[in-house]
Amino acid sequence: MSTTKASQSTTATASDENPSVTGAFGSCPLPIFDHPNIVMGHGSGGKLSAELIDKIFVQRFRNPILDRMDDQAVLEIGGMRLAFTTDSFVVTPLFFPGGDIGHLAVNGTVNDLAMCGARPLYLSAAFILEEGLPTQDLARVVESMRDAANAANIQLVTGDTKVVNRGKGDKVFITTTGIGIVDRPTEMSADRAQPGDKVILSGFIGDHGITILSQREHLEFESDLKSDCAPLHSLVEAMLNEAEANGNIKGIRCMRDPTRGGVATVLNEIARKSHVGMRLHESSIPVRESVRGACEVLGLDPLYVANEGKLLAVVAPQIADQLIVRMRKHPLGTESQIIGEITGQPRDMVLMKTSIGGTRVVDVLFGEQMPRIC
Amino acid sequence: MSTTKASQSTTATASDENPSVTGAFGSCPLPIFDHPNIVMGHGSGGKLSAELIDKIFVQRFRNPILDRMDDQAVLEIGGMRLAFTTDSFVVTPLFFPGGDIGHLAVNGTVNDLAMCGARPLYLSAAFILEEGLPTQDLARVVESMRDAANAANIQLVTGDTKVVNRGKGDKVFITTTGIGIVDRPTEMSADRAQPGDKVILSGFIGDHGITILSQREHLEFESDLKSDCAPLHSLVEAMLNEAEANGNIKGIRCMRDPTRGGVATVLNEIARKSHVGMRLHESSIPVRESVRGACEVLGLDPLYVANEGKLLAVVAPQIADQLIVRMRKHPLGTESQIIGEITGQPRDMVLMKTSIGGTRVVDVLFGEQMPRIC
Amino acid sequence: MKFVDEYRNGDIAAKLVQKIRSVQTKPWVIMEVCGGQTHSIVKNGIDHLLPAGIELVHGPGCPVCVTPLEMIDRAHAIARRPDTIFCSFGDMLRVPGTHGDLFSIKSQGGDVRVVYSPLDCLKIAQANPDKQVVFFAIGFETTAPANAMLAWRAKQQGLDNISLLISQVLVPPAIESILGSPQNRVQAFLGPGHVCTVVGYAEYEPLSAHFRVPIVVTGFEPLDILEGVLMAVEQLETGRYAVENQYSRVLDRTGNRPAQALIAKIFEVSDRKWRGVGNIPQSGLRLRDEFRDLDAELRFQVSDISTMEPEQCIAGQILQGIKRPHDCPAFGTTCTPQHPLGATMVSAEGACAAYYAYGRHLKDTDIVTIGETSR
Amino acid sequence: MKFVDEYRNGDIAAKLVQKIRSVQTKPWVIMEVCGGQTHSIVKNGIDHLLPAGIELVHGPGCPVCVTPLEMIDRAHAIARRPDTIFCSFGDMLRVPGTHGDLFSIKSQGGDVRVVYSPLDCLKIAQANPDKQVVFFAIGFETTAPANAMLAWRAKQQGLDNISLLISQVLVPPAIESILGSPQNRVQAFLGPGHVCTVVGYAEYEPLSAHFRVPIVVTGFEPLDILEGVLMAVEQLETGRYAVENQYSRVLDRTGNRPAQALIAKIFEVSDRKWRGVGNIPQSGLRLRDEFRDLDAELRFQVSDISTMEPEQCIAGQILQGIKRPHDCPAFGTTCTPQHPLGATMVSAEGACAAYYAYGRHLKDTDIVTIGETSR
Amino acid sequence: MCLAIPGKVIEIRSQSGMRMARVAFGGVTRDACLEYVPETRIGDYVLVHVGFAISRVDEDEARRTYEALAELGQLDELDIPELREDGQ
Amino acid sequence: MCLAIPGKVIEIRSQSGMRMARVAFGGVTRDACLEYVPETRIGDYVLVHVGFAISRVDEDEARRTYEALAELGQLDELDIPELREDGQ
Ligand code: SF4
Ligand code: SF4
Ligand SMILES: [Mg+2]
Ligand SMILES: [Mg+2]
Ligand SMILES: [Mg+2]
Ligand SMILES: [Mg+2]
Ligand SMILES: [Mg+2]
Ligand SMILES: [Mg+2]
Ligand SMILES: [Mg+2]
Ligand SMILES: [Mg+2]
Ligand SMILES: [Mg+2]
Ligand SMILES: [Mg+2]
Repeated sequence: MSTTKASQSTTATASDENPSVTGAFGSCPLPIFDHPNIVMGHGSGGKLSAELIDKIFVQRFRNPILDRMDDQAVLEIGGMRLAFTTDSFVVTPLFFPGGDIGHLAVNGTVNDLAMCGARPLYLSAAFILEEGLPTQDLARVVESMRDAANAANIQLVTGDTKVVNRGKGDKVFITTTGIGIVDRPTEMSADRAQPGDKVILSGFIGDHGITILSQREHLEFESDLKSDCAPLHSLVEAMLNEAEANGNIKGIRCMRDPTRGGVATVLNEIARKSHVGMRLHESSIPVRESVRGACEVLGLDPLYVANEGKLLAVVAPQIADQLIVRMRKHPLGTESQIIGEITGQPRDMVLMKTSIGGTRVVDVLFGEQMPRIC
Repeated sequence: MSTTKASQSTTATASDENPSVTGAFGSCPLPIFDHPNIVMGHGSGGKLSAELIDKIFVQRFRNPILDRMDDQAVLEIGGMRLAFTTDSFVVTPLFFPGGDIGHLAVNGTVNDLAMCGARPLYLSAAFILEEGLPTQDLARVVESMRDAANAANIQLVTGDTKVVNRGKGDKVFITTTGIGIVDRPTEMSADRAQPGDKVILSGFIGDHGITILSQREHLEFESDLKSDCAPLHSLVEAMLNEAEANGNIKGIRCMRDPTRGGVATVLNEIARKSHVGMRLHESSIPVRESVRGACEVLGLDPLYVANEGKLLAVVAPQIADQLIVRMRKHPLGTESQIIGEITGQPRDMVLMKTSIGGTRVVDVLFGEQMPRIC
Repeated sequence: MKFVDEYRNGDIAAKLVQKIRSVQTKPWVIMEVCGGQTHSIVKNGIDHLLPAGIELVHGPGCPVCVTPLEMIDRAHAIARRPDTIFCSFGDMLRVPGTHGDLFSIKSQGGDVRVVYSPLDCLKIAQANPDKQVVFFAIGFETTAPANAMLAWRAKQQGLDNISLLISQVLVPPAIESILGSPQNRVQAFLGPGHVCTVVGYAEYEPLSAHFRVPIVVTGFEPLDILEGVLMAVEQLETGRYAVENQYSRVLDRTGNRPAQALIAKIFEVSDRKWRGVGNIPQSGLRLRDEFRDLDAELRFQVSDISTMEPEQCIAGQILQGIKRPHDCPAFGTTCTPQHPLGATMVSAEGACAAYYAYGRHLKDTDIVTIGETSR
Repeated sequence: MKFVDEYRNGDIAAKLVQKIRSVQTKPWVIMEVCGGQTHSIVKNGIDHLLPAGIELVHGPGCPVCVTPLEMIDRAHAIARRPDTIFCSFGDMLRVPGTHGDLFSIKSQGGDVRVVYSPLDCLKIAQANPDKQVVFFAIGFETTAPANAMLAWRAKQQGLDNISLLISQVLVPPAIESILGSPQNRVQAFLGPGHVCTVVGYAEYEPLSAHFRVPIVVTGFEPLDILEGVLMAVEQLETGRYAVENQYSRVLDRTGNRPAQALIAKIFEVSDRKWRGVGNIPQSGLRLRDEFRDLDAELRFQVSDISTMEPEQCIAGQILQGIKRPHDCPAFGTTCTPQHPLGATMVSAEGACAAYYAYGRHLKDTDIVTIGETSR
Repeated sequence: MCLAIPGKVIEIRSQSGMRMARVAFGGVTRDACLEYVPETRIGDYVLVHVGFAISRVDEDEARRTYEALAELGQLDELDIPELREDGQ
Repeated sequence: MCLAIPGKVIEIRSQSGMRMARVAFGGVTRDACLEYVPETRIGDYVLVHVGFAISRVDEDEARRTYEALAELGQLDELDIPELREDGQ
């Protein structure tokens, strides 16, 4: 039994030799601290997260699979390639327009399996319930998980339930873990982007993050926005079929779902792992009017806002256009766009041509985006 | 690809046609309610847990693997039998004599893999951190996980980290999920116990639960007690070797680690799933003086107290004595005992011959054991 | 454990059973008064060891069972208050009131805490000066010294954020009520060893004499109970009736004087309602006037508690050993441990709950027979 | 979005750049005063579009950068109080004080809340009558009406659990200080459009006249900024100096009278210290005597705050456009965005932080060149 | 300093003595205080900073100045701006 | 009612004016209040209920009565108790 490739769900690894670029457009004040305590930013998907994961986890567990740091591990067991991924879901509120925590917990794991080209097979779910949670809410969440699992054709086969004292949890936390099988000769990995490759985005960005934000009571936004939460496995399948039909399945270099940390964070990860540059075109990135409106008012950048039903792919230029055509026929890919390309220089960085023709650096944030006055 | 057997981590399924026996020796007042909210008892491993799992989860996910309700699913993928199990760990305090939450999180999952005869291979870990957690505490927990993973020869290959606001979590919650391979012709399952089989217990009971309890400030117990937290895979391996050497690997009917809910809960599960009776001998069940002392003072029954490094096995009578000999040579099995036997009647129940020669029913509790005055 | 293990010796138990068998010539109904004894009997399977002619009936000595539903509802109303930390022995948490139990109140945000000792409330009150700390002071005479000490120390330390919700009951009036009933079946009592540790057993002597009934003050370990039964049977068989002390290593006729003194200083005897039985005159304790400001009932005016026990429930007669659970039409149908209607189904030591556990299975098979013969 | 999208038109931007290029004959140093303009410039890459001879220097208009370290430490001391809910705009949470930032204080149990509007504090104070709600009222003239309204409403509604920790600064004295320096390099200003929306631009006229410097009050969208630069260059090239209004759709010479009225009712002009620059006379606002009881500085006596900016830091000169980050020996070595030593490294709009982002990479490759030519 | 965004007033009401508006920004709406722009009517655009309308956008002036800008955009189609060669 | 367990007094001290003991039960120790058994010395066994010692165990009496019981145990080795035939 050997191990080919694998990785851990995280965003970027900021190593000490490679001090990061300060986001030219980030939250206003951005210093990092060597925090003696966990702060919210450690869960943001940004540099603080990466630093924590690197210093606390990766340095202690060092092994070739974990070191790959993808959103899923790909294990070779008995000649089969199995994908294995885990995520905890802690969203507030539990129910939001377009979905709920159960939906999210199934689709998030389905998507992490899909992103390495795996067919989702089996799911486990571990629940941490806060004393006082209305049982009916739990039932709704579980029904939603069932529907999501059925839709993604994944089977929930094992689980666990713990209860914590009131005030020691937050209604429901769900950890889902998925197993899938990689049964095509794909070679998808964040270190395979090459100069000349195209960057594909499957649709509007920021819907999930802004939907959640607008549900927080003190912000009091109203909109018809919905989370984009959806299972991407069939869109991925369509893409793999198209690439295969073009005799170039290896032309799909890598895929990622830009969840926590958003498009900017994921693309920076790919740039660094592949040791290439990337140039995006702001005007080709689809953002809904409501997401833009909320972002303008709060001073947020949609490039850093979470999505739960979008994928980014780096693909060979020869198949990019065919993939776009195919993706647009899929209900989850109707707004697919080529949003940029891989460049040779400057390595490890993402630049963006702005709508007015300027250029800026698109870096990873340190922590969470905060509403700004300035 | 097909699916042979699997199950979900839980304790007992109390169905409506089969109203449960009131624990003859349980907490004093024992009514169940159709709780509109989650109460602590839903996480106790007792009847409330079983009811919740049945009503909320199993009834919604109905599938042949999940319906087995073991502590792990066994999946047949491409001709291989893989074990798959998940558990969330929420212990307070994080650090306790004999271990910590990290130790527990790795060994708990290693043990659930081992209990179906699987060799542990890969592990995922998902962390939910509460804002304010000292980073050093997290580092200690992670180091402990590394050591436990190394000791159990399991590789951590993927993970996730989320941070929740202060007051919305409890320092650290860890969900581990394990994959193992069942590469011997074992047939272990809780429904395979047969009249005449022997019940084996690998050592002293209640150490873990009482250690944790004695750390709770308002109880203020002192003792030299330590959690028994340990990985059982090598003890299981020794047992399988012994059974194989006796040409009777199928003589090991099933194994369980009596964690939450204790020995009583696990044995009731086996009795019900196998539709057999069981008779225990109180005098053969090893309980340390300190565990007994604490239980006497608080009015608790060690049969319901959690263990984290013990196993129960139901085995064919032909190999029981050889297994005991072999187990006693293993450092984690030196106190192994035959504690009872499977009977034909009364079905679905566990009886116990008490030390003074009486007989009592050993039922599943409704919720948590509470300190009693009476 | 010294003074524990010796009294769980199976060989001696067997001899005691044999002795009982050899002494007994006709059937006898003996009530163990105390729920702790019931517990020990069930836990050790003692009832299955005794000769068939010895019928042990469970007495009213379970403070959880006899606490009136109104008092439980009152406790729950106080526990729901946002400014309150409600402290209780673990036993009471699962007892249902009209609207759920303390566990559900906790799950809905009530600050409900399990304490091991009433003294723990002092620390809680000191640490939470902005909260009202209320202790649910239930119990028989055994627990009275502990509850009295809490009141005394709270007063002495000037902790004005402590109060006690009191449901203290006394055993002798309950025994008198049982024996005074025309339907009484009980022929002898195992007296409550830990109650008598505190109060002694002198006050049981007039009861024994007046009702011509043997009372053997008995301990809680299996050998204690078997010896208590033996002593009771010996009196019954010889036509004697006296108060005898099986539990002499722990108690004497006078009991614990310092404890009695503090109880008398804090409490005075009063009428009390017993769940399932109704009011029994002079059967409980209440705070004396000097300590009434510690009375949670007065401090928190909980209005409009009216509860109704279901009509068909015969728990009162069961608690007095007059009827048996099978005689109740609700037993096992509308009344189960999951959904108890009355006092004796509420607690595991309650007779209805205990019978339910066995009764169901006895339809098919006799647990005891099988437990023994399939060896 | 109307009034937003039009001003992000790439074609028009290209024409504006072309126009600037055609007008410009020599190099000019222009300071955009406001951090919001800096933000827009960086976000849209405007600096990379301009002809090489137009040097944009970042002004002092970032309230986060210029809030003195003592004030930040004072804020942190108050936020650590257990009885306090500390409310702040999101920008301030990550600004380090001597011992960590508001995020770490929150992680250690401080009740720190991000508000979108000062008015949110009213609701928080009403919902938490037993807590002190403190608002960190930072900002320039633009934010003053909002902060003033909070004070006014708190007083009117009798909410005595609200107070404001005030760090309000004014732009003209800062411009005066920049222009008054013998080392001044700035030849023209893009005036702060949103500040002038509130106060108008009449008070900029004497400055322009006295220092003979063009001031173009400018908006924040890319086309606004490019047009503002064009208008400034046109003045510079023709030797004119006047206050001009590029942002006429939003503001006029007089500004917002009702806002000015409430500001004057609540606040009075006072000296203020600017981080990195030091004290500037009459450069800030403080509460008038009638509202001093709302002053968190007085309500919470925070003792013994003494902070020291590192000696080598030249942030003051950088904020005034006199020196550039490369001139600082700490730049990129002991001072980085992860561990900022001074004001201009604290915020993303600070000049040191912005230069750090680019400077590192410019050693190897020119981002702009590559960004453009590898198309 | 001073992030402020124009939005369209779609509803006006009085709330505990303050004049408040519902303002639409792209596809989302949020409340803003109208006390500083008392002349505002439904349909107007206001510039909002930290929950306060601080100015009413003058639509005529906006049209006038934007048209001037747009004209600039139509002139000189041939003259594509050259690229800078360095980042100074 | 009335769970009470004998334990051995291993330490006695005064704590905020109350006489308190550390009591060993099997392998664990816990505090108990000694106010009601003032005569207690280290080494004594006390019966503890809800954190209070309510009695000192009389070791002589215990030995005497236990010996009587134990003697019973040695008599009559032959006579193994018969099993009941029903659960009544
Ligand atoms: S079975 Fe229920 S209703 Fe009947 S007497 Fe017992 S407690 Fe009352
Ligand atoms: S680099 Fe740091 S130390 Fe140097 S001027 Fe800038 S902020 Fe000050
Ligand atoms: Mg993840
Ligand atoms: Mg993952
Ligand atoms: Mg993921
Ligand atoms: Mg992912
Ligand atoms: Mg800014
Ligand atoms: Mg489990
Ligand atoms: Mg498991
Ligand atoms: Mg387990
Ligand atoms: Mg298990
Ligand atoms: Mg009891």
